[in-house]
Amino acid sequence: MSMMLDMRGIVRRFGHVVANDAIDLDVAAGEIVGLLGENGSGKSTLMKVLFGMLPPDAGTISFRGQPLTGHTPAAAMAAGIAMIHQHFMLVDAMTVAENVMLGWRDAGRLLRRKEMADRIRDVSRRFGLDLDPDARVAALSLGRRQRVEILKAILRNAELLVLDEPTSNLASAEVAELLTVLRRLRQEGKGIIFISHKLPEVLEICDKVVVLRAGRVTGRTSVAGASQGMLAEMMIGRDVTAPRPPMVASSPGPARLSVKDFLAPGLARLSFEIRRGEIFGVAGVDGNGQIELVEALAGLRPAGSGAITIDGHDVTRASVAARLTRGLAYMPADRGTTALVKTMSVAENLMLRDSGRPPYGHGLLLTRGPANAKARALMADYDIRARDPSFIAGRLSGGNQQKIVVARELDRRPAVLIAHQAAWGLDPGATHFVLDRMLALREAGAAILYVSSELEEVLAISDRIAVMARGGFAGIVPRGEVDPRQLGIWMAGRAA
Amino acid sequence: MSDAAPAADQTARLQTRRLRLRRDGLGSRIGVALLLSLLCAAALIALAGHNPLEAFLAIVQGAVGSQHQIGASLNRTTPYLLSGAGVALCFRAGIINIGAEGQIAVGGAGAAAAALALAGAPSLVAIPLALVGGALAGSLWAGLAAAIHLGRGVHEVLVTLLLNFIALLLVQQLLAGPLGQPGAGFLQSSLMPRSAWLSHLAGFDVHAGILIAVVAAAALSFVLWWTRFGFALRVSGSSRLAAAYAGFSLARLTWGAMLTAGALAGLAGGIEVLGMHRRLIEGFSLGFGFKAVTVALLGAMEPLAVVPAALFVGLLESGSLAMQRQIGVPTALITVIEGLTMLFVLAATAARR
Amino acid sequence: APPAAAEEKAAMLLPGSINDQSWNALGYSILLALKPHGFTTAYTENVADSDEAEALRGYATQGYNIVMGHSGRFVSAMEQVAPDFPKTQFIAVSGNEGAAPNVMSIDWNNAQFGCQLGVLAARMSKSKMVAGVYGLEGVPNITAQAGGFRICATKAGAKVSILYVKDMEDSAAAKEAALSLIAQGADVITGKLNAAEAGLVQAAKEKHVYVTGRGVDQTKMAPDAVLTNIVEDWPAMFGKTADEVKAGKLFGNFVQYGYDTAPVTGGSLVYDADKPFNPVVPAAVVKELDDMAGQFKAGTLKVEPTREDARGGS
Amino acid sequence: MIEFLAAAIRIATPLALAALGGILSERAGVFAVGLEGMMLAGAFAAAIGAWATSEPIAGLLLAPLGGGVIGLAVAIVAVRFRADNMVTGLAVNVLALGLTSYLMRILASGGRPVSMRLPLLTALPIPALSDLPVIGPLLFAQPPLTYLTALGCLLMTLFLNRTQAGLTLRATGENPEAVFASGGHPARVRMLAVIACGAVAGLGGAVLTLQQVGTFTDGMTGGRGYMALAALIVGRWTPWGAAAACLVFGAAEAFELRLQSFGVPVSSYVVQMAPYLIALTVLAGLGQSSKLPAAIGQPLPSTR
Ligand SMILES: Nc1ncnc2c1ncn2[C@@H]1O[C@H](COP(=O)(O)OP(=O)(O)OP(=O)(O)O)[C@@H](O)[C@H]1O
Ligand SMILES: Nc1ncnc2c1ncn2[C@@H]1O[C@H](COP(=O)(O)OP(=O)(O)OP(=O)(O)O)[C@@H](O)[C@H]1O
Ligand SMILES: [Mg+2]
Ligand SMILES: [Mg+2]
Repeated sequence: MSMMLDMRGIVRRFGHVVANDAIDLDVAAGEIVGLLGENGSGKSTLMKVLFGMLPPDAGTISFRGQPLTGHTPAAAMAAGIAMIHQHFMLVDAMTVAENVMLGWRDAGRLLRRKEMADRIRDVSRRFGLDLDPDARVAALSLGRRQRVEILKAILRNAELLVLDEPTSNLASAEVAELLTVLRRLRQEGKGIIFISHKLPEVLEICDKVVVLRAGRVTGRTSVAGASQGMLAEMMIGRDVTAPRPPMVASSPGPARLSVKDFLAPGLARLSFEIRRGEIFGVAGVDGNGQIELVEALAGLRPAGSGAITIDGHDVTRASVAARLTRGLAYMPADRGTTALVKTMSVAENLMLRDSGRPPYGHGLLLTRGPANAKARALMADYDIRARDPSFIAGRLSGGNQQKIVVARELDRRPAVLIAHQAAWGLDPGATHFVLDRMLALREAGAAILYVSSELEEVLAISDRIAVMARGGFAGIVPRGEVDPRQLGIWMAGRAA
Repeated sequence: MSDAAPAADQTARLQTRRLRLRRDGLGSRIGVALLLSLLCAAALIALAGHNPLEAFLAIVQGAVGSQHQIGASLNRTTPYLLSGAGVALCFRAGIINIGAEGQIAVGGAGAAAAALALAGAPSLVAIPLALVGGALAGSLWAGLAAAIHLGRGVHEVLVTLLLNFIALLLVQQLLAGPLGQPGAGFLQSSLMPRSAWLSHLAGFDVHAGILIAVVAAAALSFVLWWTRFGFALRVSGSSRLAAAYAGFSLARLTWGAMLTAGALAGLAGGIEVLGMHRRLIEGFSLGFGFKAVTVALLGAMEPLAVVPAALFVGLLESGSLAMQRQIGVPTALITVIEGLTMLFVLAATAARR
Repeated sequence: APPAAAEEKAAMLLPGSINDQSWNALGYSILLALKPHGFTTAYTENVADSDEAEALRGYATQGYNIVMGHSGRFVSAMEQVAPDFPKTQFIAVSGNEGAAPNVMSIDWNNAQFGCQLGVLAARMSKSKMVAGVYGLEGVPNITAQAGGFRICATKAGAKVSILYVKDMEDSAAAKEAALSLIAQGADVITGKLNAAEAGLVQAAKEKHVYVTGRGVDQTKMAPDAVLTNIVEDWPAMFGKTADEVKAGKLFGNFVQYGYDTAPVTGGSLVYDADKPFNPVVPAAVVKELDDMAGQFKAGTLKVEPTREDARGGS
Repeated sequence: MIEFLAAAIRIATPLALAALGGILSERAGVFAVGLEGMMLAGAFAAAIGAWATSEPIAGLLLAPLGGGVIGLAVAIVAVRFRADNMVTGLAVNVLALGLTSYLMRILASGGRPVSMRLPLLTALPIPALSDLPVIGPLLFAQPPLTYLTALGCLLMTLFLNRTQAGLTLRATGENPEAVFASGGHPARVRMLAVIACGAVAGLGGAVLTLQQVGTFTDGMTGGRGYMALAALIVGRWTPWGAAAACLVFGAAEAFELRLQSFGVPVSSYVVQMAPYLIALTVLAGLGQSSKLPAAIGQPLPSTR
């Protein structure tokens, strides 16, 4: 059978990291190939090489019989490859039609706006995408935005479609719709590469699966007859599944964090309490108000109405600094520009939110000697692997960067901790470490709000679980009463 | 804890900082940038039909050729150092303050007004109060910019820029009106009372301003590296989100940086008035403000490094006057060198960011 | 330094560029005019205000006998530097104060010439509305010329409007100012600007009204529009002083030339090389202006303008 | 009144041309602080061209070149080397001021100063239209660069909204990654946009030398580039909006001149503050510049 895509021996290094180590990948017309692998196993890199965004260090690509070498995204697109990136490549300030026309030869040098709008409407109807060409992208939901990307690919007559984690941001209803569209495209004879961490949907949609581990192909199988367990083993290899930390039922203490009738932009009215020694997990699809909630609690967004109290003290309108003094710790999801200052040293990042307190500072002055000593101690305690406290934080690996945040926020012995995607991008060992620390903090009597889009993680350490949808809690259940199907329904409770 | 540990920490820190400087080659890259701009300048000098070497020699002699020339160069350095250090502080905090020009002008007016009002007071009273008057006026002008920027969300570059134009007119108005010397041949105030003259240092024709400026730069460097305020400024300059997360009030930081920079620029204006002209005179501040930006950049936005940067510009300019006097190369060349230096340094320092 | 063998040297500091085709170009010509008096010359242009003292000192140190600054603004710096160089004569061009023993200011009587222009403008105006464009309100020589213009034009029966522009070098802005005055009905424009003077001439040329300029070059720009130019005779004013300095004298005073100090009057009205006025100026008017010059010379006519006479507006 | 409007148009023309250039640069994501230097270089090149050939057309052809050279400097330093846009802009302004003055001196080469009396571009009344009452002389008897400015607004609007290139340019200012992913070259787009900005702003400078003054003097733009920058922000990065803002500024300046003639009881210095105060007030009134192109001033990610 002649292959539409034929990648042979692709090698791509980043410094010492070999992201792709002699990878072969074939895709036939009318075939959906699943690409699986742990974080950092090299999936996205391989696709960027295919799409001409990264030159490979070795290997060849042939597409529909033509070699593709030293190509650019423009050449890849001209050849008939379309890529839908994990982070959409859309211009928010522009309309759907403008996004479709961007960089598209058929739109004409002088834009044929009317004709394009008609074609968009037409294809949108044919594939059930339901898109208005004049809608501004900024106003669309994530699911809709993804459809814009798919629309672009269809309109450009792409023969091969690459989707990098297309479902991680979607509600289940939206996922179902996406899979329908993909089936339709398969029928029309397109080739599709589908990257996902979610095994059930891979089994549902793909014809065959290629599994990567540490830049190498560790398995290839046809989906017929494959099981989730088999795929998981190919992905994770000898590593057993992450051990679930033992949870002792907590003895509920008095409420430490209480939120009453709280209203802010992007949020529905919220009321909840977290008690002493309790972890309150918030699951849900990203973009349903999680960021609004945690930032409002942390004092980074203005509150609309309602009340937030910490240990009985009203902090609704308190500044970030005042909340800190009340014992509120916060681990933001945005490590790159919020939680860390990448150009500063490890020591300076450790004192980021405590520079006015000993041992970091005294009055108006910084006390650098004691601060460095403290930094050394924290580096040892939290296993932050850096040469010394003056090492630049941005040069550490992601896991070590996250440990700085964890060390800083936990060392303060907070009364209340808000953790948002605290284990995001961490390898299993580091994830384990962070979750352990959360549990230790819970033992010490803190109240913890644990927000994550990884349901497994939330289930693993929460005493109570809430599901966020459309800016509010779709439901709250105690740990013992969790019904996965119910959670799924709650999560999907968001308008498409 | 023993005393040795922090000391050891400190030397380690200094060492790594030095290492980092060497590894990033920041110093050598700025050096290359300077060299390139001098090469371009040499080409331009040759184009004008002069011998570049002779011209550069004249610059060097004019800058440091005699005790007097050294003094003159130092005097020239003073306003650049003061206002450049303030601008560097703002840049560190991510605030592009290009209002030094206006702040210097208003500061000069403030110092002159204070000194004239203090006629009869002894030097020990008159000089400090007049300088404080200059610093206050400069602060006020920078504060106005901060208020409009923070209050109405207008970009600070536009606010500080427009306020520069207004400040210059304001000073002219003052000179044509209340501060003007009746019957003078030009827009100028009366001569300051002698007690308000900034004295020259023994043996040199340099006034005490340079000392004030160096102390101010050192103080600013201390603030930047050893105080919480400086820490907050550095954080907000790297990431505004991180600064907000750290609990620093961005508005307060902006006020702090702008008022400090305004005070320093105002002080620079005051020193020019008390030390150089001994009166407020129309146009005395022209061009200082933009050069303060050059200086801040050349000094890699580090107040202590602004000292050599200001010295470089000061020497260059005082040397260039001599160059035109001796061999007739137009002084516009110096503006060219300054522009080129800024560009090359920008390219060199941004390349690896 | 060894005493230069009887070499006479004169230096000029210019606040702007010698290419401005106006004030600074004039300063440069003063310097050139000293050559025939036996001086070797040097100049520095674009001297920033903060560099004035330094530049003065530089030339004085190099042994220049005469160090000139081409603006009243130099007086202040000269007063500072002069005591250190008791053998050097410092001269501020168009200043209005001196300082004993060796700082002098030389200027010409702006009021007299302003007054003549006022009468000329009033006579040549059909609308009986005339206007002047100036810079730096409040500077004495500006006040003198603008005020003299208003006093005499008003006396001669015209309405006078005066505008100040922000920048005496910005010709586009000056032209716009002139156009606004013309739009209000003014049909003779005068002014005292530097590079921006060209803007006035340009405006008058385009709108077919009369204008007075600051140099014969401007006649060439618009021979029909220019009535006359005030040509400041700095070489004569300076030549006299230079000769005396060469003879060992020092001055610490303010000398103002005018019709009353003939034969050196400090300036004259010139249209081109051989005519004082544009041929369109009627003989009667020429005579009236000549008579005024005579009265100034005799001291029977005096104009002493105040800030109020030179105020902006009409 | 007509005269007043005519004055506003005259004052606005160089500003508007420069602002049009600035729109190209800012829409592509590079702050246009260098407009002042670009205008000045354009004015200089125009003067040289017209002076050397005695043909204003030659000046017209050289002006974009002069401005473009400054644009190229910004493009290299701010786009290629990813330096701070604002400071780069300030730096080229200094450079342009120095370089034009210096080159003028070299032309004079120490001897008699060059006396540049340039032939001016004259008004080209449009037949029929220019005979209309009131608006005829106001709008249809203008010199060529004024027509060019109006035409430029029209063309620029079409370019930005109706062409693939314009779409790509706008997208580069909003989300360069999206441009990259759709096969474009954001770095190239920004470089070209900034150079084009210089060329157009250079024509703005040429208005001063070729259409208004007929000579070149040092620093003759006198801050007009900065006013153009303010205007394009006030005009929300749209050609007609920026042109309207320039007219407002032009009117403010024309008003200032007339205010003086009325004889207000304050000195000319206070009256001269009016245009800047008006600009500041308008900016403050607009408040947060919410529609700033999303990626403006942000360097492109390095490919390394
Ligand atoms: N630009 C880069 N510079 C340095 N290292 C990189 C770069 N891009 C990727 N890597 C490294 O290459 C490896 C593979 O990354 P890649 O993004 O391909 O993983 P992935 O399989 O897509 O992971 P995920 O499931 O998290 O998306 C990782 O170790 C990553 O850190
Ligand atoms: N994954 C990516 N997504 C978006 N932008 C990227 C990505 N990778 C690189 N870029 C940036 O986008 C820009 C690409 O622009 P462009 O292709 O015009 O530049 P170039 O490749 O450096 O040069 P040339 O125009 O000569 O090909 C580069 O600055 C690059 O840093
Ligand atoms: Mg990936
Ligand atoms: Mg991924």
